[in-house]
Formats: sequence, structure tokens, C-alpha cells
Amino acid sequence: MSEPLLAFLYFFILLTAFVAVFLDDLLSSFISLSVTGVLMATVFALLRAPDVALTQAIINSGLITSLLLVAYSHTRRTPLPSGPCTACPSWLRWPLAALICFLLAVLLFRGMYSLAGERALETASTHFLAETLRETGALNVVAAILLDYRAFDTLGETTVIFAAVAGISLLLSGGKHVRSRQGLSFIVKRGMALLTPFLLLYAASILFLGHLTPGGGFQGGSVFATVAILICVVYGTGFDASRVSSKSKETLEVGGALLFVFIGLLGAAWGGGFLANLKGPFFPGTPGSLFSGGNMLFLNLAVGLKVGAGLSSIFYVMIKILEQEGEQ
Amino acid sequence: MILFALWGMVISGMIGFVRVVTGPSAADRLVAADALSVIFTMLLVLLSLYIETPFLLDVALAFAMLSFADMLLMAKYFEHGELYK
Amino acid sequence: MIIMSFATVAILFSLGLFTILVQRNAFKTVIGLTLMESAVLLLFISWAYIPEGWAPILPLKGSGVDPLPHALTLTAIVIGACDLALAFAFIMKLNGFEKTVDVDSFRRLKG
Amino acid sequence: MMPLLRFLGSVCILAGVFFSFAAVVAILRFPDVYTRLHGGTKALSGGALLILLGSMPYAGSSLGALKLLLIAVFFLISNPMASHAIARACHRRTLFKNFSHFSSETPIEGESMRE
Repeated sequence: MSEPLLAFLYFFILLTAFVAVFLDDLLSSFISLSVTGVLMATVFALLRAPDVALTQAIINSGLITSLLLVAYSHTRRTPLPSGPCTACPSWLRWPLAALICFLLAVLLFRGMYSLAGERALETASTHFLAETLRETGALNVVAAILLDYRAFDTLGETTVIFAAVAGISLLLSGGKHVRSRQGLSFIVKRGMALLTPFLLLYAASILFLGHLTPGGGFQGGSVFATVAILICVVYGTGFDASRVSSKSKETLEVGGALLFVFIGLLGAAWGGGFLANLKGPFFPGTPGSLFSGGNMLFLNLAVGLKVGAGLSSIFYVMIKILEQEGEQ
Repeated sequence: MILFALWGMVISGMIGFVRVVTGPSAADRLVAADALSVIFTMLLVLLSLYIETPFLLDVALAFAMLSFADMLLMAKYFEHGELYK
Repeated sequence: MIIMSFATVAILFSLGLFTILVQRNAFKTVIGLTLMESAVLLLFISWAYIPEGWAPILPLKGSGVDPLPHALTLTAIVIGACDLALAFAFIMKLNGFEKTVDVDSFRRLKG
Repeated sequence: MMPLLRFLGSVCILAGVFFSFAAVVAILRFPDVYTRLHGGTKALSGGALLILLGSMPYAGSSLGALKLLLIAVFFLISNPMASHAIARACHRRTLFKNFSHFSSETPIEGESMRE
């Protein structure tokens, strides 16, 4: 296996992390943060985890960097904080913190070093790898774990997203709906008109093939939200609000959650317990085909609706604040 | 041979990162970020050939799209900011 | 090979903590938070790696890698991204009040 | 037939890596933003295209080759657009503050001019 390549990637991650922390200019620390995220995705791919690599690549550059840039351009006019720290003398703050963190690093490494025994598959993982095709009909073992063996946990995760979306729209609400026509230049608008259907098609393919190839509800929903951001950015928020109004985004989001719970109740009504897959009314189908994972396809659709609508409403609220500030 | 190409892309990624750090103005950092996103997509493509898992091509395409979205976001919302020293 | 990833995890985690302790800019605190979170993800995945393993997609060419930590990491990434989005919203709101991004000035806000 | 394709593919990949390396060095060494943008994006698009086309015979299945072609098409559309957006943002921002040798051309009256 390529040990030196992995070692160099680890070194590159640490380098970008140091730059992201110690550089005063905010833009370069954001870019180095997104480079750290991409290198993380590359390392995950090298460590044979394509599902996690896809999620990390999408969430890091689709969600974290975009939100960071929007929040940063909102605070562009405020001066950067500098000068002596008011709480405690700065000579005490730097060396003390450095000492504490160095000790923490040594302790962490010591603890992990003692646990780094010979790695073998535990009983649970061997069961998953062996039985997934028979018990759930899905090919992607990680999606099978997420959507069939631990589907209730995924329901909890979608409620976390629901709480985050509600919190953000509550925090940044207020202010009239801005109908700004101010978008990017003409070439980018025509180009986006050419490109948007293919982006949506690719997002749908990630969403619906979640149980066969790496992908699933969250990743597909995030790509849908990114397309929503692109439309907001390129054509201006007025264009986006008139196409998919925020009311319909909320109904889509709540609809996704209700679909998830309905599928669970359907399994329970069939006598197989809440969110039961093959014990419930769903059939496994031929292993490689689209309708093969029992209720996984519909669960992915529900999660995708929820995440896509939720994240795009987050972006719309944040970009609306930006447009308002631009108007004054 | 593909490992050599992988090493080439990682080193060019490192050099591109130097421009992100030393770029005098935000515009240079934008340019370097655009170049880095292309280089890391190529890194993911070559990686998917090197370890023979064809699923990483989805990761590369998804990452290419999303970094393109970030470029447009940066280009737009930095117009009214201090972009060029 | 596992030792390298453990060293990276330890350094990344303590670097994130150092950023939160020292930096005064609210954005740097969020960057420190992101670094700590990705360090934990790296720990999960490097623990799940088995030297001659293949990706856990079923027509397995050989012995599979441990799929359980992958599922946990997926949940961790999504939830981590959600609370970062909330952190950005807080920064935008606080910047609306205080007109600055300095963490010390946020302390004066009471209630 | 396949070894010939793989040989041609490896030549394309190495050429692509060389072009990417040249593009990155161009970004590092050129004097100001516009030349860096010009050099970086053009050579990098060429390098990326060469790597993608060169790695088609190495892709496992024909589906993999189709995905590589998809990525190449996406690059052909999105890369020029991204660099256009950056150049335009930079151009409208500077409004010739620092460029004496440019002709006194008035800035482009795009519909979204706000200053």
C-alpha cells in the first residue's frame, strides 16, 4: 500500500491546518481550511472509505466553505480585532495555552498508541459484511447500516438538521423579502442555464443510488442545496424566490420528515416493528437494480428532500441578509 | 506510472498552496483556490485508478461541482469588498 | 502506518483547541472547531482500516474494511456541519449587534 | 489493442501532469493577477483534460470511462466560467486603479454595474 503517499498527505493536512490557524488574513485561512477538508476526503478515499470521502468532500466544500464565505462577506466592513487582549495579559495567554495543548497532544498520542493493537474484524462487522445482501438487499454496506440496521438513528439525525434549520431561520429572520435582480455577468448566467439540469440530474443520481454506490440522502440533499445556492448567487435572490418560494421549501422539508415517519409506521403496521425493512411490506428485489433495497430508496428520498430543502432555506436566509446589507 | 502522476499532482497542489499563503491580494488567493480545486479533482481521479475503486469518480465529479459553486460565490460576494491591493 | 494517523489526530486536535483558546476572531474559533471535528473523523476511519481490506461495497474483491465506523463517521460529519452552520448564524447575528467579530466584545452581551 | 491504448493513455497522463505542474508554476511566478489567472486556468484546463482522457483506458469498466468523459465535459463548461467570473470581479473592482499601460477603455457597462 502507498505508505509514503499517505505520510505526505498527512504532512500536507497538518501544513494547511497550521496555515489556517496562524494566518491573520481571513480569506487565505478559509481557503486553507477547505484545502484541509479536501485532503481529508483524499485520505479517507485512500483508507478505503469512499462513502465517507464523498460526504466529506460534499459537506466540506458545499456547506462549510460556502457558509463561511457568506458569513465572511457579511462581516467585511468590520475591522479585524487586534491589539492587547482585555481578559488576561497576552504573555500569559500564548505560552500557557501552547503548553496545555502540547501536553494534551502527548497524552492523546500516548493513549492511542497503547490501543493500536492488531486490527481484526469484530463480530458485528463480519455479520454486516456477510449478511447485508440477504437481510436488506442493498449492496452498499454502510448505507445498509445507516438506513436499515440503525434507521431510527438516522431519523434522530434528520431531527438534528431540522433543529439547526429552525434555529438559523429564527436567528436571521426579520427584514423584508429582498427582490434583488443583481446577479453575476451575462456569460455566467447563460452558462448556468446550460449546466443546471445536469447538476440536478447528478444530485438525483447520488440520492437514488444511495444503496448501491456511495451516496445517499444527505449527500444528494446537499448537492441539491448547492444548486439552490448557485441559482441564488448567479441570478440574484429575486429569481430564486419567485421560482421556489420559501413557503414551498418549508413544506418540502416537513414533507420529507413525514415521509420518513410514514415509512416507519408502514413497517410497524405490517407487524415488523417501526422502520422494519424486509420484515415489513417491502420486497428485496434483484440485488443490483434500482428498487432493490426494500424501503431504502424511499428513506433516501425522504432524507434527501429534508436536507435539500433545509439547507437551501438556510442559504436563502443568509444570502437575503447579505443582499439587504448590500442595498443600504 | 499512476503513482508517479499522483505524486506530481500532490506536489503541484503544494506549490499552488504557496500562492494561497503568499498571495499579496485576495484576487491572487481566488486564482490559486480555483487552480487548487482543479488539481484536487485530478488527484481524486488518479486515486480512483490507483486503488481500483471506480466509486471515487463520483467523489471527483461532486467535488468539481461544489468547488465551482464556491468559486462563483467568492467571485460575487467579494466584488464590493477590498479585492485588489 | 496507524501510528502516523494517530500522531496526525493528536496534533490536529490540540491545534484546534489551541486556536479556540488563543485567537480572538470568532471565525478562527469556528476554524478551530472544524479542525477538532475532522481530527476525530480521521481517528475513526484510520481505526477502521485493515491493511488488505477493500471498500465495503458488496461484490467484495477480498476481505472488507470495517464498515461500522464509516456509518458513525457519516452521522458525525452531517451533525458537525449543522452545528457549524448554527455557529455562522450566531456570528452574523452578533456582528449585527456589536459591529465587530472580536470574541472578547461578545462577553459584554448579557441575557 | 488494450496495451496500445494503455501506452497512449500513460503518455497523455504524463503530459497532463506536466501541464498542471507548469500551470501551478505559472501561478507562482507571473507578475500580476491577470497573467496569473490567464496562465493558471488555461494550462490547468488543458492538463486536466489530458489526464482525464489519458486515464480512460485505465478505468475499470466502460461505466468508469463514461464518468471520466462526464467530468471532462463538466470541466470544459465550468472552468472558463469560473475564471471569467473571477477576472470580471477583479476587473470591475480595480477599475484600472493600478494599470497605467491599459488603454483608457471605459469599464464594461454590464447590467449589474452598481458603482
